[in-house]
Amino acid sequence: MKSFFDKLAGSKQGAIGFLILAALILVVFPLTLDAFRLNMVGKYLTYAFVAVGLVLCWGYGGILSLGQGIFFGLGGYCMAMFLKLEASDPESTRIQSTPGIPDFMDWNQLTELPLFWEPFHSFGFTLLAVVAVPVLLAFIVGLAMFKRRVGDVYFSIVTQAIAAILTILIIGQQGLTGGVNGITDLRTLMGWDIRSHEAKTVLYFVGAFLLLACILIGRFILASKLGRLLMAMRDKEERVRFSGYDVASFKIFVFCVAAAFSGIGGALFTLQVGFMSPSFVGIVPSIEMVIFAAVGGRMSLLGAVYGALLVNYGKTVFSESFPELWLYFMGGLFIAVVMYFPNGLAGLYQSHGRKWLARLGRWRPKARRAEPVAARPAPSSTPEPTSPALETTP
Amino acid sequence: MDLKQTGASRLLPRRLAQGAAALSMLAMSVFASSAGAEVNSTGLAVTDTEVIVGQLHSATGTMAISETGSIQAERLAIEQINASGGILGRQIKVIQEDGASDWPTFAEKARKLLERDKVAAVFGCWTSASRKAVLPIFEKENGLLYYPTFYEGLEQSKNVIYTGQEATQQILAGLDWVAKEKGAKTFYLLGSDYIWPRTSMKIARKHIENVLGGQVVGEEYYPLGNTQFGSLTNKIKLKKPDVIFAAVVGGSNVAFYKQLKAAGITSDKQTLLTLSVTEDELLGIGGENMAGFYASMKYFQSLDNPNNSEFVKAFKAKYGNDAVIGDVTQAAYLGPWLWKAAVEKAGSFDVDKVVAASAGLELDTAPEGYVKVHENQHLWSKTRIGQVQANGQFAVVYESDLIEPNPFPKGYQ
Amino acid sequence: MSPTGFQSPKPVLAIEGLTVSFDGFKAVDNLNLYLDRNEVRVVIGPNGAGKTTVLDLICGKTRATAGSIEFDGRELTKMKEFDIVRAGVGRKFQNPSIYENLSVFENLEMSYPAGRKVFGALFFKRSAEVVARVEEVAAEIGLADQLHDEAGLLSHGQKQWLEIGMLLMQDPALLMLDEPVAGMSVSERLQTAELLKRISQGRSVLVIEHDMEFVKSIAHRVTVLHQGKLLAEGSMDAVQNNPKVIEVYLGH
Amino acid sequence: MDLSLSDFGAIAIMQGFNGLSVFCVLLLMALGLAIIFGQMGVINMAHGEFLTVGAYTTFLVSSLTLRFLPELQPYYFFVAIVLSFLIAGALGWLAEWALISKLYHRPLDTLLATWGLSLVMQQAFRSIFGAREVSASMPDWLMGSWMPTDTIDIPLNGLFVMAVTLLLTVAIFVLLYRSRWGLQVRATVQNRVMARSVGINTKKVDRMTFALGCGVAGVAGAAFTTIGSTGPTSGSLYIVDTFLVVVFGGAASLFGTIASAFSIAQTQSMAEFFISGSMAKVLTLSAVILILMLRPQGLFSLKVRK
Repeated sequence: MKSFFDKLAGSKQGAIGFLILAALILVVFPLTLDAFRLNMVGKYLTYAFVAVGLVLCWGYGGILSLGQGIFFGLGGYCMAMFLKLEASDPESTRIQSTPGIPDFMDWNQLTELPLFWEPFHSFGFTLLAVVAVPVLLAFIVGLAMFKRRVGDVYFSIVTQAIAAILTILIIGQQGLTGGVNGITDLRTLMGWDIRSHEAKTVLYFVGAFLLLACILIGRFILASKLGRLLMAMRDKEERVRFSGYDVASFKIFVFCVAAAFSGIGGALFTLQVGFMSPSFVGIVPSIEMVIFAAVGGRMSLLGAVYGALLVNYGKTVFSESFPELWLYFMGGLFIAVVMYFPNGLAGLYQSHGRKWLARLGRWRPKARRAEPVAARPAPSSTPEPTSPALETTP
Repeated sequence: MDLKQTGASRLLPRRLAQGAAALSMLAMSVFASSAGAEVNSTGLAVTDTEVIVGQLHSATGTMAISETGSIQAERLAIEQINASGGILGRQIKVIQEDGASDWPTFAEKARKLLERDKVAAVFGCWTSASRKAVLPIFEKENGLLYYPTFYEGLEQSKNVIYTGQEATQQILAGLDWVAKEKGAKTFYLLGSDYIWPRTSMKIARKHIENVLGGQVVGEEYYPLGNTQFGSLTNKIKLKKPDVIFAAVVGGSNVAFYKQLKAAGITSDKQTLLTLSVTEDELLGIGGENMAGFYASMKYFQSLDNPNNSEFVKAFKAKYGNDAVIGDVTQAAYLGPWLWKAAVEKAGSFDVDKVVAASAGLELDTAPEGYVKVHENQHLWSKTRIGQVQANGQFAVVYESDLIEPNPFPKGYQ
Repeated sequence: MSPTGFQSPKPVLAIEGLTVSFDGFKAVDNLNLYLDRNEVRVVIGPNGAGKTTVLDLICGKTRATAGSIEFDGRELTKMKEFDIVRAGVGRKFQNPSIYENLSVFENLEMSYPAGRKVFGALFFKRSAEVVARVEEVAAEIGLADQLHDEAGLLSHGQKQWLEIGMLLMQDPALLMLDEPVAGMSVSERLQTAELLKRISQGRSVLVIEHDMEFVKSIAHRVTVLHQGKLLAEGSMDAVQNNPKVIEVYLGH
Repeated sequence: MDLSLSDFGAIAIMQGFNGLSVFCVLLLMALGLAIIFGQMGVINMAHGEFLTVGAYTTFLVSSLTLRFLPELQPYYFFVAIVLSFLIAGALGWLAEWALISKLYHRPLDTLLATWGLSLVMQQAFRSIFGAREVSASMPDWLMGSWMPTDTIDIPLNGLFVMAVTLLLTVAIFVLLYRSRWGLQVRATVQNRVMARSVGINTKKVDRMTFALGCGVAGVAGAAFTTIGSTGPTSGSLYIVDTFLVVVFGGAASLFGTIASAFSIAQTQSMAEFFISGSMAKVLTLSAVILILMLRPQGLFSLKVRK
């Protein structure tokens, strides 16, 4: 068991990084932020799930999905369907021509609940679906694409197109999905009012714990042989294949994990915000989620969380104070990160922050032999000095 | 509004804590200031000299195209109210928030305006999706939203005053008019693929089939942002409808009318009635590209009455001679005035009292003419048919009687 | 050891009628080639003769247009790459293909034939058995002292050996090496030759090489390819004196 | 329905023309991208914004002509097309110099950086031209339709877009396959190191290729003002379709791009005629993705020996 925990915690430095993040989101934020801001941070953390997934599949696996919004949205829709059914009991929908079905179905002349909505009466099924539906789609897409060896850039574009298709479908089938408005006016979760401040705070903690759990799962994966294989594949795919590995199955796996994380994030988002709409499934949010991971550091699970928090915080501040400048800022940030800080915040911390801290004498990171983690941009194959990522995986 | 908490400066927890403490004290000191309990018993941001309201539109993103006019009109109304002495002796101060064309951002900003800023009223939203996103928050926090856009109906919240038309007001009068004036029997229904066009077309179909005894020969929806309408023009030529009834929006609008014209479907051969082209959209489409077609709206910039000429003059004085005013812009302009009238009637800023005072409220200074607030919080209004002129304006060719708003129309659902 | 003394009744690798064409150009044309158990065979030929393509075809990187490749009784032309590896075919690429930013230990461990499936890899444990095997191979390829260095820091020759070591981890029945001594110094070539002699015990080896001295020192038999066709086959001496071969190499 | 056989024939002809016209639109959008992606392997997510640059240039030229030289209004469009090409090309040149040239060895990163660029450009359009859509006034000879018979209307703007597409495609073919510069481009694509060693300035070739691709996008944008909208986000409407056309065609082949634009256009145009617009779009995109899964290299790609 010891080695299992070692894998989760990583090095001493990795453990400290993790504890700092845990302290920040579990203690510092709840103590210092009022309910309104805490709820906002809670929303940002749901995006962090996607960013953590992207670190796994993009940073380490070299698979850049521009359609993570698909999985975020699917997870969110699964949760929203459950909540909507609960909000649509015959009593509160008695003015409809068919009471007991969601309001938008009634407007679209549906007179009974569509079959695929039925299982979402069950909370257990919903929880399962939040993970299973995104994973299933990721599995199908991954199977089709990776087995056929669709190249990285092609994969990005195809995921983008799938996001576009799904958006059009959701909007077009408004009787089944709520259309462009999405599924709105969600009130209670098994009788518990999710709109109150107390509920939001509880949900915040649920989200925070799940996020930390996802980070630990991510670490476990990266610390295993599978993690090393991912990096090996990213740089020398042929070698891995001719060492007897079915490369596609590993890519599918990590893509599915990223999808599962996104789905969980989406479900929490629905709970936090109180609705789900097709605007999260589309191309723009999907790419924004890549920004979060890029800013935080594509090779750093912890960095992804900071990236999601910082970019969204920046978005809020900028759009409150200088709405005109927001897109310049976002675009500029994207360009700057990609061009000058390809390892994002985590890379900056590695090159500057750590030295600075060491000089302060707070702690001296111990040099470890044979660091298997390389923090460097994915597709480059030229050898260059490498440095371990923020949390220094295994 | 300057908040010192940061999402991630994890090295500085102590300063964070101080910042938050300072903030909560600040918040208390702001709202502890006394305003007479009779005008404000629910802790709104009202002092003896000032009342704070919120404005929540998209200043950025894809919807900024449409929402700019509403932002301008609401500002103008508020300035005019302030210049004339404010409301109950208080000047209106505006906190403007940007929904950034993103529905969760709308929800987040709505919560901020209501929870933190305690605004007395919010003028905002444009799309139904953004309204649906903020609605639960307004209901929970008991806020008050003035919503300017003509929309699909099927909603009636005690926390919203709908200053635009609901679907039946806009549609039925228009259809009656084409049926009578143009003897139309066959209709081709068409729209962008989302809830407003679909709901509108459903109402239209029922009216055409059940009331007018006409026939719907085609019904089509295209994805938002679609720019290819060649197949559609051919289908229209195939079906030869008496009337094309259109609710295409956004960038698709421009492509649609340009391609219609290029395909030879012009007003000398074809009647077209649209629900979704105002003077704003005409700027992008170009008046010459749809000259002679008709739009069904409650307001056109060219309306000839003293209220309107004064409004147009003031609007152009503030925003330049090239500024145009569409239906929604005018409806947005009504928001602050309706609110002022209701507050003064109630003698209080309390949302419940303002809402109660709103029902039955009449406004005869509206640019569109006389309006009256119904118990269902929509407005009684007239519907006009305007014919597109090459210069980007409409010539009003018909004006209905005052129409009762009916957001849940029986027989049309 | 008697290079030619052992004659297996059945060849371990039997290539028959193998053809591959790229847009009409036949890179390998109706090739027959038989490799015996425990044999070291070197394939030579001028540039563009189709040598590397033959290895690509055997390991599944390129798919044959026609013909068959039978290995140990199994037809390889329809098998997936990783199944071919698992069946016992190991292949070294022309340029050293190792994981630069993993350690030598991890490079070798990566090829250990366990934990090859997704969940196997996820729960793979570095057991004493694995460590022992890695150390054994590292000693064999002369990298025992560099076990914990980052592989990218090795010299070119050491990288070549490391890749051979990675193949040895799989204990393949057929080892295919594409120009294993390219870019090596003279002493490294000698060491490589020794290494090949040691590791060819109990397995067949198929080598592509240009360096005739090196070929001489390791080959049991030599196959000469020219324009995708078999030109000559036999002992090094016989091939070197074959007039057709001389013409191809010296002629034109 | 009273529909004569000749009516039906007319519809069939017009529908056929519509398919061609959609094909030209797709091809025009995709040409610039095909040059950049096919020849350089760069994913330019800001491609749509370069289209928009062309559209706004046309709008500016049209407004200026109307104000200062109204009598030349019927002819301004030619000036607008040339200017669009130059301005979009110059911006592309700048973008290559400042961004792309630093990222050649990281293709996925160019994708992200150009996405950032597209955000900046969109906001710049908004700051300069306002959030509302604008409309360039069209010369009369561009609007309306040509009627070879009583029942057939062939849209003039469609014909115009076709003509522009044809000219541009031919020009690009000549440039790439018949000019010395084209030879340098192709040499650089095939073997950068070798090209450099025989004295080709590959940096310059890259920069000119990118600028050319953006310039072509600008021309497309100018042509699209006749059939579509001009607003800050107009260009982004085209981006997914454009990428699919290029990818579907097989990145390295201009001929593939043409074939792919043709098949996607015909599928979509046919589907739209028989089912609703939304579902036609879903159907077309899904078909493209399915085929891409079966043929990941796209429709046309050379089988090469590696």
